[in-house]
Amino acid sequence: MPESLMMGLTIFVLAMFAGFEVITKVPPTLHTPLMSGANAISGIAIIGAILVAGEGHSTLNIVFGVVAVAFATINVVGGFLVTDRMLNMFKKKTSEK
Amino acid sequence: MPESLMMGLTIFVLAMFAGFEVITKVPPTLHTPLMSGANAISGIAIIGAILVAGEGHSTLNIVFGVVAVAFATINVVGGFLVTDRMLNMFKKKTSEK
Amino acid sequence: MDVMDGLSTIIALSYLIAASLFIYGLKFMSSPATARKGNLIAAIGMFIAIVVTLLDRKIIDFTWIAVGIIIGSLIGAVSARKVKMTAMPQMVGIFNGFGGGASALVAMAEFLRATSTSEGILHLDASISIIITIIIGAVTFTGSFVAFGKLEGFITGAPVQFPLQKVVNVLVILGAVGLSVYIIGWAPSWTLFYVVVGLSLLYGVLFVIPIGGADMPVVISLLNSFSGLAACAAGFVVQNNILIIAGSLVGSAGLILTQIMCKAMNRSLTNVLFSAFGTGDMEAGATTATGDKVARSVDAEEAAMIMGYAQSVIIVPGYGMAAAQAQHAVRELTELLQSRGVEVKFAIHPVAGRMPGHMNVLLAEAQVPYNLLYDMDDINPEFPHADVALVIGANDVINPIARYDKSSPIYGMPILDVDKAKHIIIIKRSLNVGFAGIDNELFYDPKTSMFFGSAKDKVQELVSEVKKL
Amino acid sequence: MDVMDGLSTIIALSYLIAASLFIYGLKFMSSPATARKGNLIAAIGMFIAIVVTLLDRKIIDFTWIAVGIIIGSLIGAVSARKVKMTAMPQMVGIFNGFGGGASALVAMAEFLRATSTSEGILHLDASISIIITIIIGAVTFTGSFVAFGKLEGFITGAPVQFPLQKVVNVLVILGAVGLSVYIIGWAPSWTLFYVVVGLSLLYGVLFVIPIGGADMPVVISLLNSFSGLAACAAGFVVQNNILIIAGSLVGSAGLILTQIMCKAMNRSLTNVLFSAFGTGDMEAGATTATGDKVARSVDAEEAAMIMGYAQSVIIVPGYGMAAAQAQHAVRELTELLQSRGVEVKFAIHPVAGRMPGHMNVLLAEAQVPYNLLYDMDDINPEFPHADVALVIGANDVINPIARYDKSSPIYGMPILDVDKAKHIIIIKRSLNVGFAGIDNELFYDPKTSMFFGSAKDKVQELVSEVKKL
Ligand SMILES: NC(=O)c1ccc[n+]([C@@H]2O[C@H](COP(=O)([O-])OP(=O)(O)OC[C@H]3O[C@@H](n4cnc5c(N)ncnc54)[C@H](OP(=O)(O)O)[C@@H]3O)[C@@H](O)[C@H]2O)c1
Ligand SMILES: NC(=O)c1ccc[n+]([C@@H]2O[C@H](COP(=O)([O-])OP(=O)(O)OC[C@H]3O[C@@H](n4cnc5c(N)ncnc54)[C@H](OP(=O)(O)O)[C@@H]3O)[C@@H](O)[C@H]2O)c1
Repeated sequence: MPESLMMGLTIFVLAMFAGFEVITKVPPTLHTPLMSGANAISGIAIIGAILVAGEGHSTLNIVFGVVAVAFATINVVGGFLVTDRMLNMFKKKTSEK
Repeated sequence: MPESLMMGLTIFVLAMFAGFEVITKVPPTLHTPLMSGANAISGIAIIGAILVAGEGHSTLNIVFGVVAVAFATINVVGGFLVTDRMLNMFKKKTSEK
Repeated sequence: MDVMDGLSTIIALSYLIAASLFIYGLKFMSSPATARKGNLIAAIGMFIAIVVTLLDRKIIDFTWIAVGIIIGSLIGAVSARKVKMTAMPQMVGIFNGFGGGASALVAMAEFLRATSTSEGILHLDASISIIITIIIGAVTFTGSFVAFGKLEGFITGAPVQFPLQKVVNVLVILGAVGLSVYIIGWAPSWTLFYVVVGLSLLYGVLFVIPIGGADMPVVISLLNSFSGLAACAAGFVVQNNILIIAGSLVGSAGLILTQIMCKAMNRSLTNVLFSAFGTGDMEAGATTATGDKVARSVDAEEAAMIMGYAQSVIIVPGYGMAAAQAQHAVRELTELLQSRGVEVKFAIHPVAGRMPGHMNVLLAEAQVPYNLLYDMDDINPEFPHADVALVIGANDVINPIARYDKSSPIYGMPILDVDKAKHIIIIKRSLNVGFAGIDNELFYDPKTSMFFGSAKDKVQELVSEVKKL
Repeated sequence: MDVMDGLSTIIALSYLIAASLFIYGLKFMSSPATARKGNLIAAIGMFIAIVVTLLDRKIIDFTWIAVGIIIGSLIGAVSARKVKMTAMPQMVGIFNGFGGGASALVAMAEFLRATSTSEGILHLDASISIIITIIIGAVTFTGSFVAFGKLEGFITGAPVQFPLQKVVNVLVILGAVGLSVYIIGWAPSWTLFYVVVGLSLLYGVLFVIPIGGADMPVVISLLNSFSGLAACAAGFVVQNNILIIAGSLVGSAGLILTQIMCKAMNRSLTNVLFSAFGTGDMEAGATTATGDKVARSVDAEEAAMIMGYAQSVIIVPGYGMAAAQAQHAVRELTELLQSRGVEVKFAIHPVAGRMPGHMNVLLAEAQVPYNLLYDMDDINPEFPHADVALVIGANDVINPIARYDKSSPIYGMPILDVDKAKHIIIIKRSLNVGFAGIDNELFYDPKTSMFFGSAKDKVQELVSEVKKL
């Protein structure tokens, strides 16, 4: 097995543990914002997409890359904004009372 | 920075997060066993010690290695046994009532 | 020992910081007071990750990157701003689909590059990661679109079924996997590769259409988990830890939420996915109560009287409140009752509505203070002491049949103990069934008064009647 | 791309499994019902890690490994079996010291190997890791021995102070760090290297001796964290992930526990470490209460009467119960009272005794059911309803001065609301002070009856008197 794969696996396992532990602490009230916040984070594929679009190996590659960047950006920008909108409603509550 | 160091750092950060999350969930009742259980795990240095003692690069190295193995083993064996002894007392309670 | 140069070190360290910010962001999400900050922290993490990626020296042209980012930002920002709060599940669903699609495209580009530059030779682990990313990503992509369509009503919410459906589904996914093995092991052919992509996209559709519209939230949460796993797999493809870490976080978040929803409905995931259960609310109400059972109905005046002179009222919101957008009226009613000295609490069932935390989001939107909101376990002991339980468009989550009838589809689902309250007032349009499609004996309980009509109108009527008291 | 062969792959995967087992083990530790299993799971993880390490082809001779393991196992097993439950803190402390010592030795061996094989050339990151491991490991080693000595009474429990102490301490650690920088940057000399080791060992002693015996549990927990960090640093030295992961877990566990203890005592870590606060219980009791305040004392018969006819008794155990080993007698008393229909609960203050969870361990040893044990926050609201609060060798944790006197060393420490109970019976040997060295007004409260004597005797007397009722 390539060492890099082993490292990736190790990181994967640890991140899964950290994720599980952190997320089981989120109360039901916040499950919808959590879902959409996590969703925004899954747009991290944008990192890969940027490299693909920027390295410009071939036209097809660039096409894949641009579409991937656009898709991932929708996910990231839309996801964080929508989550913020939802949570903003929660927040008004705290300051009000 | 060597890549291996970077990987090590990444793993360190993730493991710290996982550790913090898992351990903040342990109730005060179990803090003493937790302390001693964690202590046993810190004997993991035995892995390094075994390699040092077994590779036999020089006499001094072997001396360091053997002492390290013995020290780490005390920590591991003593730690897990003592924790088990403590927790055994807790367990009797559950089955009793 | 591979040593990274200064720039790569900075990039790698920044990625690690970004990953930590994601984890911190999720940690902050565990309290309503800090959740918004948590989201911001995660967004900052993402921003850092994107900016340092742009520093990468492998990038030779920024034009296309800019084009992609601008288009994506516009679409993302506009839709996030325009979407109505009730349409949240489908919005999350579709964003999700784009994320999965992006991961799949990255893997495709990587396959393209690898096969064209190194003369068709790909390392085994790289090609496995690529194929996994593509299959998961493509399924997420089309699956999310179908889920979106179902919830928006573009596609029927009812389970779409056809003969031999399960056989076809299995064949499609087996075909994709089989061809993948062939591609990886023997022939990295582009034609076959496209077939795999096509089959995966098809499977995404086939996977979601037989599931009822009402089960879509579970599906969306599962697809959310998938999009995380796709990003994670893409991380193995491009050998980037931050994709692996962020992807795993999302993957575990999605799995946990899916599990929580299934548990709260007392159904297994397999049951949700494969049993064509949710009939879609649009066509709910086939069974109307008949027979010798009689439901007593009240008018606004009487209902207002019962509540206005009560000492304590527990409001139980359900899907009907969401459907009728009655939350603002409910807030008004709450304030009015409170000003009369009535103690008002909300009982929030974990699966009331159609997504986890649905009621909380709506009530928060209407500015109901969240300290009035109680989880099921906390509020259940209080029902026996409550003068009135006001049920607004909830049905399954208060159905006592879940406690004893083993043959009922909701048997074993924990419910709100509404039946223990001294009076029960239920606002809904008819005696029709809810999501689970079963009759509710509570409607015929002598303590129950049915207050028929759409939730928003009825609550508004209550408000004006209580004012007159 | 570095590819690992089959054996290395198996070893690496096994390490990952072992690391996961450590995490699972700690997770299982979060409930008394599964904690023992958790410890077993962690032990299995360790076993797997050790076994696969023995497969490593770099090992050419197993003799010395076997010698080390056998000696270590014997010492470890025998001491684990022999130690008394009250001596737990020092036992954990000393095991800990061995762990830190092992890490330091591994790093030393690695330095030796590197300097002898590659002609004195060490990579920067390797040498930094080595030095960090050695410093942390050596401090842990000697620090733990001093802590052990203090608790066992070999070394005076009182803070050992001498002129210019802080200056000396700072010089020693700065010397170690400064020489390290020199070694890393300029001359990997063996002599200097030994000086660094020596200074670190010395610092471990200097660091712990000025701290009072009673603060040792905090120190031990901190050293526990250190031993984890040392193992973690050793992981960077030998480039082994499992050391990094396991070390970080222990490091974070130790930090969290240290923080919890400090918080429960309402003192900062800096205050614990640098202010020579704990005077050591051995010499406690310099101040005896005098003046116009009068404490009322009772005999066993009267105390038994008050308790035997009460409806509810809350028992507050403290260090005195541990010191007198009174827990078995307490269990007997509990059962006796319960058989008379008295409701008995235990109020457990987070820092009662001398280590976190000290009371829980002792009461568990005596087989007191743990559902009778209540945390401070849960039991405090119940004191006003309790007929009797029976305090057994506790003092600081019930001292009301913590609530209002800003000049008191325990000001702000949350306390048990014993003063709210209808009657208070306090078992201790005198009116002497406790760990914090301050007088307790509760002894002179008209509601309070002092029942003087050593905890074990007095509780046994109570038992026989209650039997006679
Ligand atoms: N929350 C989740 O995550 C989630 C996910 C998937 C599935 N589910 C399922 O969804 C269900 C949720 O239970 P629930 O009690 O909230 O809802 P429900 O059982 O689906 O009942 C909703 C009721 O609201 C009434 N209604 C619909 N529109 C209305 C309107 N405009 N005004 C007034 N009433 C209206 C309907 O009766 P009328 O037609 O008579 O008005 C219906 O009986 C559970 O079965 C749960 O398993 C939840
Ligand atoms: N738990 C931890 O993790 C931890 C760590 C470090 C420090 N501490 C500190 O330790 C203190 C714990 O409070 P505490 O109330 O449990 O203990 P305490 O305040 O130290 O008081 C213990 C009392 O027990 C009495 N005692 C001693 N031996 C006895 C015996 N054989 N029989 C009967 N009584 C006996 C002593 O009075 P007589 O001499 O009159 O008998 C003493 O006043 C706190 O100040 C805390 O900050 C705790």
